[in-house]
Amino acid sequence: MLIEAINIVLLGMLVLTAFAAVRLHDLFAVTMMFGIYSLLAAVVFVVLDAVDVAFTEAAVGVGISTILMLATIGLVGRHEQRPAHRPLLPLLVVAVTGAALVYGTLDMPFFADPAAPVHQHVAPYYLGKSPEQTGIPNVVTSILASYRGYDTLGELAVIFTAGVGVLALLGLRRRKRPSKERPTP
Amino acid sequence: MNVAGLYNYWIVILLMMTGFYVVISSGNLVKKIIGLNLFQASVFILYISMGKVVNGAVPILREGVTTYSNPLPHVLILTAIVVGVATTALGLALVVRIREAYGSVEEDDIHRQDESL
Amino acid sequence: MRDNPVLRIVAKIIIPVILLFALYVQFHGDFGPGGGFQAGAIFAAGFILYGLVFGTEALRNAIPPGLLRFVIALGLVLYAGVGATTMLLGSDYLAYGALAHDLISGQHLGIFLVELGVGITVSAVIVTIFLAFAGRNDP
Amino acid sequence: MISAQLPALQVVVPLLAAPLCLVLHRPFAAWLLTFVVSGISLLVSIALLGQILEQGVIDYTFGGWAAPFGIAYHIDFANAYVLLIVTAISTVVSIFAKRSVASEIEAHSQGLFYTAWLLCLTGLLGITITGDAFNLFVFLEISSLSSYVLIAMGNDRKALTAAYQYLIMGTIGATFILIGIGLLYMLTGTLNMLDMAQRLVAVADSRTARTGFAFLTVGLGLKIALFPLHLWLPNAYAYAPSAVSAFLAATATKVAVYVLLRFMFSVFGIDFALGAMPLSTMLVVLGSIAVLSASTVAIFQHNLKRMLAYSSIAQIGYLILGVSLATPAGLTATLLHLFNHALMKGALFLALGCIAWRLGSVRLEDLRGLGYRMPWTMGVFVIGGLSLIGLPLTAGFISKWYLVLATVERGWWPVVLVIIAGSLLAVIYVWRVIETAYLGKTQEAVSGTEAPLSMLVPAWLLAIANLYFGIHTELSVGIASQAAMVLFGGQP
Repeated sequence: MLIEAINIVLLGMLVLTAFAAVRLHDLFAVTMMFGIYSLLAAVVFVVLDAVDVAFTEAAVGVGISTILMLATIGLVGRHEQRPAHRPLLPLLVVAVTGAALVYGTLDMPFFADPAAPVHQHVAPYYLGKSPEQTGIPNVVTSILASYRGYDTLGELAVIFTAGVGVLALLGLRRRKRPSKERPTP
Repeated sequence: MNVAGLYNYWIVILLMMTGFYVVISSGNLVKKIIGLNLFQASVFILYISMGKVVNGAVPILREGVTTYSNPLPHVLILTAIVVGVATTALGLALVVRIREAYGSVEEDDIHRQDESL
Repeated sequence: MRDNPVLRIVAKIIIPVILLFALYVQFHGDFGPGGGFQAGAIFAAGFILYGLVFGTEALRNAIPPGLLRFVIALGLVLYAGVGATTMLLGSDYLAYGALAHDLISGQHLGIFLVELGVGITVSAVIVTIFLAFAGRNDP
Repeated sequence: MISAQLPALQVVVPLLAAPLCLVLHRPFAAWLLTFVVSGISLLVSIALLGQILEQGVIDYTFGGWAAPFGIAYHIDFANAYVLLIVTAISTVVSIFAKRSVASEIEAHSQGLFYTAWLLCLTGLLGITITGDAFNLFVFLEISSLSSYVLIAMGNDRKALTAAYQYLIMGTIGATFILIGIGLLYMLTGTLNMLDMAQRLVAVADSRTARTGFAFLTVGLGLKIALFPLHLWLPNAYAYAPSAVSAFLAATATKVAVYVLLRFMFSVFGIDFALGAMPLSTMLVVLGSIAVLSASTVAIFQHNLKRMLAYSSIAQIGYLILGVSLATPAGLTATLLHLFNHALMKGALFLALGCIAWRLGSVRLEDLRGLGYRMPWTMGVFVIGGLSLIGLPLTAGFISKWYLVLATVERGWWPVVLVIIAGSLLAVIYVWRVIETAYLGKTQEAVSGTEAPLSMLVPAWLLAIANLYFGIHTELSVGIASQAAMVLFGGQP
């Protein structure tokens, strides 16, 4: 099937990009890899019929996050120190976590299976009732803003928290001199 | 066992673990945050994968289409993407402050400075 | 970058287009992809472009900090306020049906208002984050 | 009409107050708003508990959409009880915060500080009250992000690295929880926790369900600071502003423990969570190691906030031991300790806050002779310390007593020894402080240097609560055992 073929090519490119991000030590290059990764992920989302998510991932991953990372690198320097030794513990943790997840997939419904439980219970209700209950053809919007509108309020509160946090940490005023934190007593 | 039905998930797991590895193995505070973003973006792919229906269409209702992909994972991931970028902004703001306070963004350097005091 | 006249003129033309596109995305989310969050991000991009071309100081002077805090708060208050209104009208929190005579127009009004709330706060927060990071850049 | 809307008001009032607080910006106005809103939330949670006593569980739906399609709140004894703990602590500590924060945080940042406080309160209440798995994740992130901000506002530069470390570990935890919820959603097609529990019965014996449970447990373990996932906690509590240490130590990990219990007992069911999985054994081992190792490390700390932070990790060990027993008695002990530990750690951190306000330091060697210079403050510390050890007539004794009884009931004698050893270690680290404060030589003779009343009164409120609930146990034990019954009954 064409979709599956496109999907596997995209996923393969994602793997390459992610591995490159691991191997590189120039943070500028790592950030670029992340930008490419987000863009590829956005394409995967389009292939998987999630256009709203693709739009957002493109705006956030390729746009906001990447710009923030570049701004930070501009302030803190772009070179990562190479670790003195090969970290074995992280490798072990990742291997165990990954094995647990693969174990979990063994009883999973197959990819894109229309009979999977996910597509049975709540989702058909939204697809069937959204026009008469909300009058909105984009079901993603009707769930986001109405059926699960309270989650979106929470999401807005998270964004608000980030704004408050950045104001508290960095402030808006132009910095006169380097701030001197009190050293540890 | 039908491998063909699950390969998608396995590649996504590989992606997730790559991001997770960057978070826990890197000593650079910026790279850790980038790793966190890779990890989360891969989890988003997992969610969106589970929403796909074979021959399904974009869940914007229109005449003549009967099979749509599941919109609920899309909604959840829209929320999760926003939560992720909020965390990134806060984390990077902290990194900037740490750099100003310690003159470094390497975990080892910072650790050494805290120890020597 | 700030002295390049071509860049300045192009920016002056393109910024209104960006802001207009943001409004389109904001109000078209019912039918196509898009909505408050994406619109807010695009709207903020217009301001950030202004800051990049004309200098962050110009942007900073254009928006006083108190106003920025007010706008950040405004969107969240609008969203949470819609819920409080439906509650006062005797329905559940965020039950938009209470906002109008029939369910559908209530839903339309409610979704319009909360998406607007999302757009306002998101754009203001992104501009804030940009200014905060840019403010650390000056030696 | 208002009474029907209480579940929404519980979360929405602080949520709406946060943006107002940001606009008010002025320190006093922001503080007053935080205090008043905490107080209102406390009244709401008391009213909710009253409603549940009268008419049983409360269901509330958002947006007018029925349960599995919209987001629903489902409130029973267990979460009403945790709501009460969170709001009560926020109210008491916010009184204390006024002077303490004024001395530790610059005036132009205080408005932001209280905004973050209100958001943290919103998040904690939202996690506790919700009946929807994804809604839980969203509010978890509100509380997490705001607590990173609160911790980073401590005035030592180590506060920044502590907040960063917490951000990384906390986000890994949240992402694990997101994976766990995703796997459960995959199996059941629903996000409503009640609905999920019913649909999970048919598919519980699958590898996907087990993996989902494992990811939820590890993710929540990070949030709980369950040994060995506790590494973020000591520095976070040690370098946060005093009021934040008290607030978070008494509420944040408690809420995470509650969520773990909710998933274990109400969503997966006791048989799956502790029967089919080797989790019970793992929890006993981890809980025991937490009690013994963290208590030992606490003895060697010179920064007293760090000492209390390690003590918190040990106390989390007790909570987990109670869960691992998998009996109603064990669960009662855990829930009781949830409440009592909030009281004792609240009191102790507030006492340290008073000391920090006066001395600008909470290092052990600076406390010499403080028992005579700040008798009221040290009084609170002594009562809190005795409660931490678990001496009779204090709240700490009651929870240890119930825990030991529950352990004996299962016949797990080695665990009884662990509990006793933990208490003896607590005697050592508490005694070090008391010895220094009362028997140490004072360098200079200063008199009349007590902390202001607005800080002493809330500290004493919590100290007296420690004594009150050590003697009158009907209320605390009553609600805790009711909540344990609800969880154990398998009906959320």
